[in-house]
Amino acid sequence: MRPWNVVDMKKLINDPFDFVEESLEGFLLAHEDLVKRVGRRAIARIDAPIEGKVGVVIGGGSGHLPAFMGYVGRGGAAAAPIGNIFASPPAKPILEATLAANGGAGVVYSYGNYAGDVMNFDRAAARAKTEHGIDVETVLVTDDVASAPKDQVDRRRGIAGDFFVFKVLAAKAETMADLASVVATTRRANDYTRTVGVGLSACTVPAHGKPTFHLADDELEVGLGVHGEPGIRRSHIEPVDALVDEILGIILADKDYGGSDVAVLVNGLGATPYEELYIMYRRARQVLEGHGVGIRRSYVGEYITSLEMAGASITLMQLDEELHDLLAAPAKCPMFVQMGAARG
Amino acid sequence: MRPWNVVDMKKLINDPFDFVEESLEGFLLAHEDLVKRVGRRAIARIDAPIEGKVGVVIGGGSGHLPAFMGYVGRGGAAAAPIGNIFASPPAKPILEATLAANGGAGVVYSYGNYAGDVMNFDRAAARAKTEHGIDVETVLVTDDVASAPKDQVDRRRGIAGDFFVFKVLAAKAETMADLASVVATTRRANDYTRTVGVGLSACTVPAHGKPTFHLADDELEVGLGVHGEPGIRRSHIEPVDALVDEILGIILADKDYGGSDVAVLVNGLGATPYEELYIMYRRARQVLEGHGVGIRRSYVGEYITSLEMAGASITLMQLDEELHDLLAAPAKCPMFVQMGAARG
Amino acid sequence: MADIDDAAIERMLRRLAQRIESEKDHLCALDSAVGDGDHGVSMTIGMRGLTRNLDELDSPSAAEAFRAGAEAFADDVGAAIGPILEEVFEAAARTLEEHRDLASTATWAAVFEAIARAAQDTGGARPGDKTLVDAWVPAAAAIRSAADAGADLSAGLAGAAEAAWQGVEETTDLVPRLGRASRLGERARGHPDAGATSASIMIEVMRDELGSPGAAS
Amino acid sequence: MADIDDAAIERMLRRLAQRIESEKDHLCALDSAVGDGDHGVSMTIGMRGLTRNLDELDSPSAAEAFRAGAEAFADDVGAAIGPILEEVFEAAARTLEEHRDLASTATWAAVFEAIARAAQDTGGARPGDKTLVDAWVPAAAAIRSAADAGADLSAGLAGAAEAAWQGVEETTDLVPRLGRASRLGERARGHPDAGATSASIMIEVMRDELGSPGAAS
Ligand SMILES: Nc1ncnc2c1ncn2[C@@H]1O[C@H](COP(=O)(O)OP(=O)(O)O)[C@@H](O)[C@H]1O
Ligand SMILES: Nc1ncnc2c1ncn2[C@@H]1O[C@H](COP(=O)(O)OP(=O)(O)O)[C@@H](O)[C@H]1O
Ligand SMILES: [Mg+2]
Ligand SMILES: [Mg+2]
Ligand SMILES: [Mg+2]
Ligand SMILES: [Mg+2]
Repeated sequence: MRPWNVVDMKKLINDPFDFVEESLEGFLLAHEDLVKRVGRRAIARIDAPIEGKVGVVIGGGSGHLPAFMGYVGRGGAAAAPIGNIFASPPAKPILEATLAANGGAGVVYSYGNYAGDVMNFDRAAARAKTEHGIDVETVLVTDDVASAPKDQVDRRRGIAGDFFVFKVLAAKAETMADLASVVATTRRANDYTRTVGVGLSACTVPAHGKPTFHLADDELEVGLGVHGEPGIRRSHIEPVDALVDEILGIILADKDYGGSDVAVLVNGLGATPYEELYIMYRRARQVLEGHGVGIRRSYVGEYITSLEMAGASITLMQLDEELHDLLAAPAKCPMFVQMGAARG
Repeated sequence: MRPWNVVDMKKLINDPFDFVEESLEGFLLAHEDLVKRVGRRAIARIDAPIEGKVGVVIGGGSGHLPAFMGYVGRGGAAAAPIGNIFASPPAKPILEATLAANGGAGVVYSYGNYAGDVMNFDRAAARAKTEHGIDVETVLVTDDVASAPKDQVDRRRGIAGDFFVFKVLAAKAETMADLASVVATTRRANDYTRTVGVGLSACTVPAHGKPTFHLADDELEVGLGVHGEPGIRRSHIEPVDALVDEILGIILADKDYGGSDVAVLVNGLGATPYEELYIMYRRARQVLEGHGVGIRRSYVGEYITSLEMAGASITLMQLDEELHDLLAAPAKCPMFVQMGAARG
Repeated sequence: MADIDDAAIERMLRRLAQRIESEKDHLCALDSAVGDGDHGVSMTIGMRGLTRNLDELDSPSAAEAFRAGAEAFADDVGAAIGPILEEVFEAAARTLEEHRDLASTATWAAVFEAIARAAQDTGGARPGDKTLVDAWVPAAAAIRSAADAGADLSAGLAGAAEAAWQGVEETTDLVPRLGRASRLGERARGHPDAGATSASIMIEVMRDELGSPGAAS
Repeated sequence: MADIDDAAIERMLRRLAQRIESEKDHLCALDSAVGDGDHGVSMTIGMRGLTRNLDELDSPSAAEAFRAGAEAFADDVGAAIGPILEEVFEAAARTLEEHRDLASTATWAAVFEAIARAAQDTGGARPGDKTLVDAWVPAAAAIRSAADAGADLSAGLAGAAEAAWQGVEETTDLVPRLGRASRLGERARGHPDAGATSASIMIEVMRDELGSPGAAS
């Protein structure tokens, strides 16, 4: 007998309850030059902690690679705790990551403002302070416009905007700035960032074995969350240009980027081909240029996924000179490599 | 009325017949610092042609991003023609790519040995010679062990091994080596490379609107080709460790890598989560180490996809010092960035 | 009244772990309707950790056995349910360090009250927010009344289980106010809460295993 | 015998483009059973290009009209079918540059023979390899016999179409030897060839539009 439920599961896995451990082991083996294990469910960059440097800890549930552990490394985060699939890590690995990241200049947590994450990261922060005397500051990512109305921005969750906020945060820490400046810049990055996504199909958490929600064969949902949280509108499949227009309409109504410089991210959720992401980018570029938005940096690809969900999102981050340079700074992480502008 | 057939299509597209053109436009806009258009369906790196340098042209059908156009750039190919989905490009864009790549030192074509590709690239090569006096050499990639028996290696098709062969080819050309040496080294790279894949689900060519083949909900196919070409064995879904053992068994029976240094590539076909690719890598590492194979470089991710197919493959390339250094050489392409060992 | 020793507590917790795992898919289905569909998975991970931790202990006391659950949920689970169940188990463990008479209804009334308080303190939920608090609060009230009325443990746990299931039923008409589920708003009405359901299963197992301990072994 | 002018050829080719597009899904389904399922798409792309190229020409000659097809398949299609159909259309164009009597059965016998030769030369297929050659070769033989026997174009094209469809039917039992389909080996037996089918559709449209040209306009 097979030890696992195969129904509805087109997966390359062993026992579903070993999914997180086995993928973590493979990840560590593949990237042993860049990262190391610092707890049962925590990793850090190979040279962490760095004395005098603000420690950057990012994290969240598994199932979102490259987020979160793919962004630990040079120019990336110092450490990341690893949760079960779509579930916040417990306080223990967060604390282990914190200790690994701590270079004596304080630690910044950044993650996507989900209830479970807030609970566990806050518990870890309290223990870091009381048990180890480490100052921890938290910057919640709240880019998902569809997740709460404008007057409740602090209830919004973080989705693909994580990538921009984390990148700015990590690059700022690399400058050896102090805790307060790192936090201030990162908060500004988050304030400047908005995302709206569209979901086309569900995904299956292996240990559960059934899709987490249902979308009919000809349905899509605008604003769908990365774990299937309900969005703004369900409808029949539509031409993607119309969807991009709608997505950008929602974003620009929430924050008018007209006249600003921005970075754009078209992020695929896992099963959507890169070709389709470029089709979206093409339309986004047309719309944004028509709206007087200046596109200074563009990212198109899979930056934060949801297992094998089909769908994509568009993220804008307003850029000032500092944010531009931090975003453009080099990085060498297991799943994100960027050469600096000097080599650009 | 919608201008397109939505049944069975969970896609972020407009008119399916505009798919290739629109994704190409988006790609060029997103990467205008790295690549330029040199024909209706051909692109080249921004600084091509480079005087005195062997011109590298890679290509094939669309639907495989990052292959092929994602690998044009510094340390990558000089130019790429772009075909319709899963269809060889016509001779015309191949010729346009050839002219853009030609720095007077000859041009190398490399692609995956599909009948249509061979026909069109050969026609272009003939025209390049007779109309423009350009010497063209061709290195076919033939890494797919499942596609023909050992005594018919030249009938084998190229799949994920494309990535290794292209990378070596491009890096060798960067050294300003002459045509004969570039060809010799690239042929050795191909001779040293073997891949076996496993498919879990089909994909849908947009203009067709229906999956190209059928696999039942609990079925997989070992050796399935990237366009759905039949493989070696169909069965129920199995634990992935058993599949990795089988895949490596097939590869090692075809070429015994025991005692050799190798590069490993675990490639996802599109819909398979990165976590699962790392689970496969973990097992591959165990098996290869048990077999006395020395793993010097590892790549885990989506390098050559098939739209939204679920599945993955494992590729091994034997490494000598030259191949190692060429594979490790830096690259800055739209969809592949690698820092050199010096910065490593 | 039958005797309840530390071994009976360990047995009860092992039985609970089996029962939760057998309800995995059901709990996921309940969470799918209201939340993100993973409650059965998270509970199973925690309960497997509990069993593993118990395996490593030699004749644990009742408090140690419950603490094995606290540690499992603390280390292995995460999500919202991890810290909440950590504190639920920890509250039981702490209470059983003070109250050593395992056959006394008052002991378990104190345990249930501590759990109900811990559940509220950890996640900030109040009765009516459509959470496991809606199972533990009425269950604690029921067993406290039974203890005050001098009822035996069997009757006390039976009343608690009944009150818990009643509480689950009442969550059906509620709209969640906290956590992931709150995003669903009105769409969540009409489905019982997953966490309240697993809490009631836990209380039911206590009733079956401790209320008539002879039957269990 | 009705008169066939250059305009009739253009009309026939435009009609062919419509007909192929309306058969897109059917041709894909045939190719799915044997090859990679894209034949209807590739043919539609080429035929759209043909129509676009015709739109840009002012009263093209018969040869120019066929050459518009050659250019469309050369520029837009790729795959194996692109160069093969490029040469098929080019063979027709070249033949019609020499044979100007568009109502003569002998003209079209020469066209068909040139096509059958070009199809074989370009892709290397021989009769029996389960390709479009298995439609063109018998069709060419049929219209040549008709021409030799002095039959009119209507009868000649009818015979060609019948022979082509007969050829398609015979591909059903064949195993492909070339191209992607050859990978399937025995699994491909039992399905007619997609390229032979689209070739027969082409011949059928010629029969309907040129064999009784009055009926078409
Ligand atoms: N803040 C909270 N306070 C108390 N209970 C909560 C809270 N948030 C969630 N719960 C309980 O947890 C259950 C969901 O648990 P689970 O699905 O395992 O975690 P998650 O909500 O992180 O996916 C809910 O049904 C509810 O009973
Ligand atoms: N080498 C060849 N010679 C002649 N005809 C061929 C050859 N290869 C393929 N064909 C024809 O092309 C058809 C398939 O065309 P299509 O699906 O459009 O191209 P591809 O084979 O590249 O997917 C086959 O059914 C066959 O009739
Ligand atoms: Mg094809
Ligand atoms: Mg993908
Ligand atoms: Mg849940
Ligand atoms: Mg085909």
